[in-house]
Amino acid sequence: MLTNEVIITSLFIFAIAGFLGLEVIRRVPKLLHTPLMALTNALSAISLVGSLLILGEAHTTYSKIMGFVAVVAATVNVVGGFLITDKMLKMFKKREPVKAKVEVGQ
Amino acid sequence: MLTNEVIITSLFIFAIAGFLGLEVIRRVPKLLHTPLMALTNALSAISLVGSLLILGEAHTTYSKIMGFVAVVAATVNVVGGFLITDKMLKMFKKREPVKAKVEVGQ
Amino acid sequence: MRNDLIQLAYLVAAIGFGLSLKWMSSAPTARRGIFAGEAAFVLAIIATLFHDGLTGEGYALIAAALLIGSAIGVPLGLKVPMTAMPQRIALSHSFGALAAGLVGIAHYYLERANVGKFEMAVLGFEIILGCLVFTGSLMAAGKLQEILPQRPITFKGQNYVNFAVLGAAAVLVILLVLDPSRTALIPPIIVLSLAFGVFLIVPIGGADMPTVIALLNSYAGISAAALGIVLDNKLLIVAGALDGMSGLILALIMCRAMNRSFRNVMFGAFGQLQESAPGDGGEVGNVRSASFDEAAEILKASRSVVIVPGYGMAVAQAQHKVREFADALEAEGVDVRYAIHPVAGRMPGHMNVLLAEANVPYDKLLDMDEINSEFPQVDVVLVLGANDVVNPAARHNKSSPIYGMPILNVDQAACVMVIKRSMRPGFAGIENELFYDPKTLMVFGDAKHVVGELTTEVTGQRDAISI
Amino acid sequence: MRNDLIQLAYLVAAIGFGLSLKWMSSAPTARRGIFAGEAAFVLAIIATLFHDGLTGEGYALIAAALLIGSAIGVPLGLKVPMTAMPQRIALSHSFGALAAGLVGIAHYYLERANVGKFEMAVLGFEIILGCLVFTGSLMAAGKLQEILPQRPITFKGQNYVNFAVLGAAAVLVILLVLDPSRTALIPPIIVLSLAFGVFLIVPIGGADMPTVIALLNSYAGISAAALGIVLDNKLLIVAGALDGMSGLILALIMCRAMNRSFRNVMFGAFGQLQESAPGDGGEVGNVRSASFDEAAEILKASRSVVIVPGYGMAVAQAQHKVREFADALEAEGVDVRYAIHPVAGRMPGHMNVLLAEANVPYDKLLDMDEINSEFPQVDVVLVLGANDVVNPAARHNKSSPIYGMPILNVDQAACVMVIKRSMRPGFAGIENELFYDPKTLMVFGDAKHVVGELTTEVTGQRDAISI
Ligand SMILES: NC(=O)c1ccc[n+]([C@@H]2O[C@H](COP(=O)([O-])OP(=O)(O)OC[C@H]3O[C@@H](n4cnc5c(N)ncnc54)[C@H](OP(=O)(O)O)[C@@H]3O)[C@@H](O)[C@H]2O)c1
Ligand SMILES: NC(=O)c1ccc[n+]([C@@H]2O[C@H](COP(=O)([O-])OP(=O)(O)OC[C@H]3O[C@@H](n4cnc5c(N)ncnc54)[C@H](OP(=O)(O)O)[C@@H]3O)[C@@H](O)[C@H]2O)c1
Repeated sequence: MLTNEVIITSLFIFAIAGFLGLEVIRRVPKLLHTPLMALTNALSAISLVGSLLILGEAHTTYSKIMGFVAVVAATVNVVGGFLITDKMLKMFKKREPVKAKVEVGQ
Repeated sequence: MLTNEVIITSLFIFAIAGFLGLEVIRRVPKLLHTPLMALTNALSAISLVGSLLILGEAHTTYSKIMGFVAVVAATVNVVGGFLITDKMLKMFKKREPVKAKVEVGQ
Repeated sequence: MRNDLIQLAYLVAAIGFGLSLKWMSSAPTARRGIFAGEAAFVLAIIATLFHDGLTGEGYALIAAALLIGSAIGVPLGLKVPMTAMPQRIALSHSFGALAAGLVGIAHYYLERANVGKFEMAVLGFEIILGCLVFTGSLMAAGKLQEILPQRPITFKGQNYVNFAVLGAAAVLVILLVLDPSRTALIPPIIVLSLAFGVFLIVPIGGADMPTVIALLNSYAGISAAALGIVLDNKLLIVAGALDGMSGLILALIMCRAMNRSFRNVMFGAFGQLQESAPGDGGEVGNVRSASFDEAAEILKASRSVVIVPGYGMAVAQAQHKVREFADALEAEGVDVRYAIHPVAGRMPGHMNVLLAEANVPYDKLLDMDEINSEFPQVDVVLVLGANDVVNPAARHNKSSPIYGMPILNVDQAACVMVIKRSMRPGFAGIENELFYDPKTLMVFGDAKHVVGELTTEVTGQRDAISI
Repeated sequence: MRNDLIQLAYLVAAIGFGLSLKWMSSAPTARRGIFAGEAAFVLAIIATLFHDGLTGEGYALIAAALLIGSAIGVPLGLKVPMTAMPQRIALSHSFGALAAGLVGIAHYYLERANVGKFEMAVLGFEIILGCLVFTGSLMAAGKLQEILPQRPITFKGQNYVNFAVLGAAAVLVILLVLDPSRTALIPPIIVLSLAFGVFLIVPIGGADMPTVIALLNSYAGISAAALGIVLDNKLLIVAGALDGMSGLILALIMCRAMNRSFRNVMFGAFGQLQESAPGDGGEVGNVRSASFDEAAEILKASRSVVIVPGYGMAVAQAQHKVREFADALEAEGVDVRYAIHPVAGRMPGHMNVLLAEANVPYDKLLDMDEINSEFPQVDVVLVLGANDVVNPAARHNKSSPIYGMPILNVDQAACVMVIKRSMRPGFAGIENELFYDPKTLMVFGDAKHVVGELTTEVTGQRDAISI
């Protein structure tokens, strides 16, 4: 059971990280929005960390089954997501470094 | 005594907040660097929060003296700092809203 | 001590995720961003494997699951044509959401004995989100892949039904919060949430799917963060928060660029066949159309050409042909540039990715804001499978569904050439008066085919001259 | 429960500080930024007062201390001329650092019985930082106010002495970490740190103080964050981290704009009288100088004038006169703009603040990058108490201490007029060949006086004509 203090600490981290996300994402130019979607798709598979724990602790048969499916699914997401992003971005690198056209997104 | 867990949580918050600071401050245009210095000067007096606790708990004579000086000093910093910033920025507001000339600092 | 090191590794990984997104803010650093993200992910996985309490059996299962997952993930990621990106992202997304939902459910079953009230509320929220993103993403992928009908399916009172389903799930979660031992409530919560994910997407048109995917991405991030709160895992919280923000901002940007509200996207059933929309039968009315050699002649004779690609170019996969065609024109001394509307195609940056795939240098791709003032100086605008993004009705027709959306002012150029297959409307399902403009020439046909023919005409004519 | 609410209030305050800095990124939102910062501070104070364990006596003492602090802080903040900003900031800073140091010390004495090793290390670090920022800021304020000698004071082996002092303090902290009950070590740590703060600033020239203040600000932030770790107070950590980053970035920006390294600023003893620097005696050599009426005539006859303000304008407090003068010229139909070098004056944005004080609208203030390409089209550049920032040696003289610093290319204008009191050099202590350029006219005198005279000439002549 979580103490209130732990929960509030979590909220602190959530709030500051969300703020950071806002600031960072706002600067991504339109040019890169599709790769960004692919990248964050890969990052959203971070629940893999939780899945690994559930599966690794192998408490009950149920938890093993659910953990197994979860790890497989999350791995598909992270592997697929990064490969898609990588593939997309490779295309942006073909030319000699042209002037970095960074416009402030919105 | 702090547990390792609490310390690592603190480091987490420090790192994410520092990252946020980096992203936010980088966008401040040169025009506003002096007011920014004044503002962060005021914010750095946040140790007032710690001073208030030391003084308010009034444990020993020593702690009372140190806490008293600390609260006075921190209050000078925060009050002075905000007034200076405010005074500076008032000057930037005299005109009708001209086109927001936000250049990315460096 | 070991746990401390794991936590420090998570800290490094969290910073890595932040840097990864930060480096996405410019093309030259974007690949570095991916590497940072990948490295952070690997670090997070390795650190997790060092946790106390993992059993030998557990490690064996983990190894098997990671292998199977990679075996599915690699082809999913590698063998994907650029045009199928949106649905692949949606599909990959549904997998991640499935994992998030399952972890939440498993955690409940394992810990239900000592779960606090707030914890239970967060956990319930997390399970609902995970399940609805799972089915929602599957539906979105199905619509985009055209396995499911693209058109929004609506019926009267639909929104009420949807909210009733979501409301029922929420009520059950509240009952669980009041007494976390009510295990029997979990299955109905799951079913209701899965159903809600389906119902949510049913009334949304296939073309609105990218916005929906961004939004589902945001939900997935928030569910990861919620999971992090429940598991007291700070890395999950940070990654989830970054992700949640990212999806939200992208969805907002897309909505704003289309001049529509969130509500309209989610509940507006946009993209339905509009009863009153004329000209969607494909009959060719009062328009001037040109043959391939006429069009090629005009293009060759001009000094500056601006190509406006749209969804049609993506459908026809014409980007490589376009590149060849532009090369041919440039060999004739014509200045060729591209005007990219922010919502051209079906994803933000869709055209950029496709043209980059075809090696068009990205300094030739001009944003709407950059190019719009220059159209009066342009000789020929070549509208290639674009429709709504050049529809002048957005400027003046208050009753048009796209009224207020900023468009490319191609009608200010000396001549406009439109390549599409018919007179059928685009995503918004509305007539485009640009096609009836006296200075517009229609060149009918599939984008890839037409551009190929034009290239032959341009280079062929040059050969003829050089004989 | 009460503690939870306090923590939630801290969370809101932390977000407030973040927003405060975020809103400083554009002039229209900057004041909102201040309000956010103030509101967050008030919230933090109020929440702190609700902590368990505060006694009645404690509240009385707090009330008294807050009152006294405000009574000192208000005049410090309000009665300050714009030119004295840097030293006021430094002074205010030293107070904050004093508080941080004292809290750390008091916490040690109260908790020494059960302080962990890591905690002790952080605490020792915090005390060192607090003390050195305290004396360092006082020294910086003294140098800027010219109570202390502005020139850097150096002696052989100085850096070794300084590091020995710091090293000794660090060793004592390590001893404390090994056994936190060694109370006797605290006073020497304090004394050594205070001494180090003094020694650190002694060899730095008065004009480098702004960079030093930014750096000290960064240290103060880090010490607040360290205090937050020790007290397990997340608000302190967030505010300290934001502050630490801010100071660091500002110091880096200043260094970069001067084309110098951190090391050079801290240990380079910059601004010493250079032996070889000629022409610092004030003798007027091979230069053309002009009288006020000659200068006014030229200015009036020109179509476009660019004013380049520098430190001299700040010293002379000439900004209001400059505004009047510009108004007078504009009444004559002359186009007047201002070119702001990033390190003109003695603080980043120094000139912006002064000219804003005199109501010059900020869209008339042009950045170096904006104006530099335009100088060839400018009729007259009026260099007003600036020197180094227009010194062409930075472009071509590799041996010059300012070589490589980007400068305003005023020598490309048709005519350059320089207002200063003598031929003495500026901050960098070097000769300026611009003054010997045939197209340069020197107008000697105090900036405020000269500009006042020029205004009279300009308006006076107009009166004469209108008679
Ligand atoms: N980019 C985003 O993020 C995003 C997200 C959601 C929604 N949207 C919406 O999507 C729309 C995008 O506008 P758009 O101008 O790019 O596309 P559009 O308005 O959907 O028009 C595409 C046109 O391409 C033609 N086409 C289809 N297949 C073709 C082929 N094989 N060869 C040649 N032409 C073909 C179609 O006409 P024919 O059938 O006659 O050939 C159609 O009129 C906007 O309304 C926008 O709001 C965009
Ligand atoms: N802005 C920052 O953040 C910052 C920070 C640290 C260092 N710095 C350094 O400061 C320098 C700034 O350059 P700058 O061109 O603004 O100033 P400067 O090079 O220091 O020159 C100022 C000139 O103003 C003249 N002056 C002084 N009092 C005057 C008065 N009452 N009336 C008229 N003239 C007067 C002086 O000549 P007379 O004595 O002949 O009158 C002097 O040559 C740069 O070297 C920069 O690196 C700037």
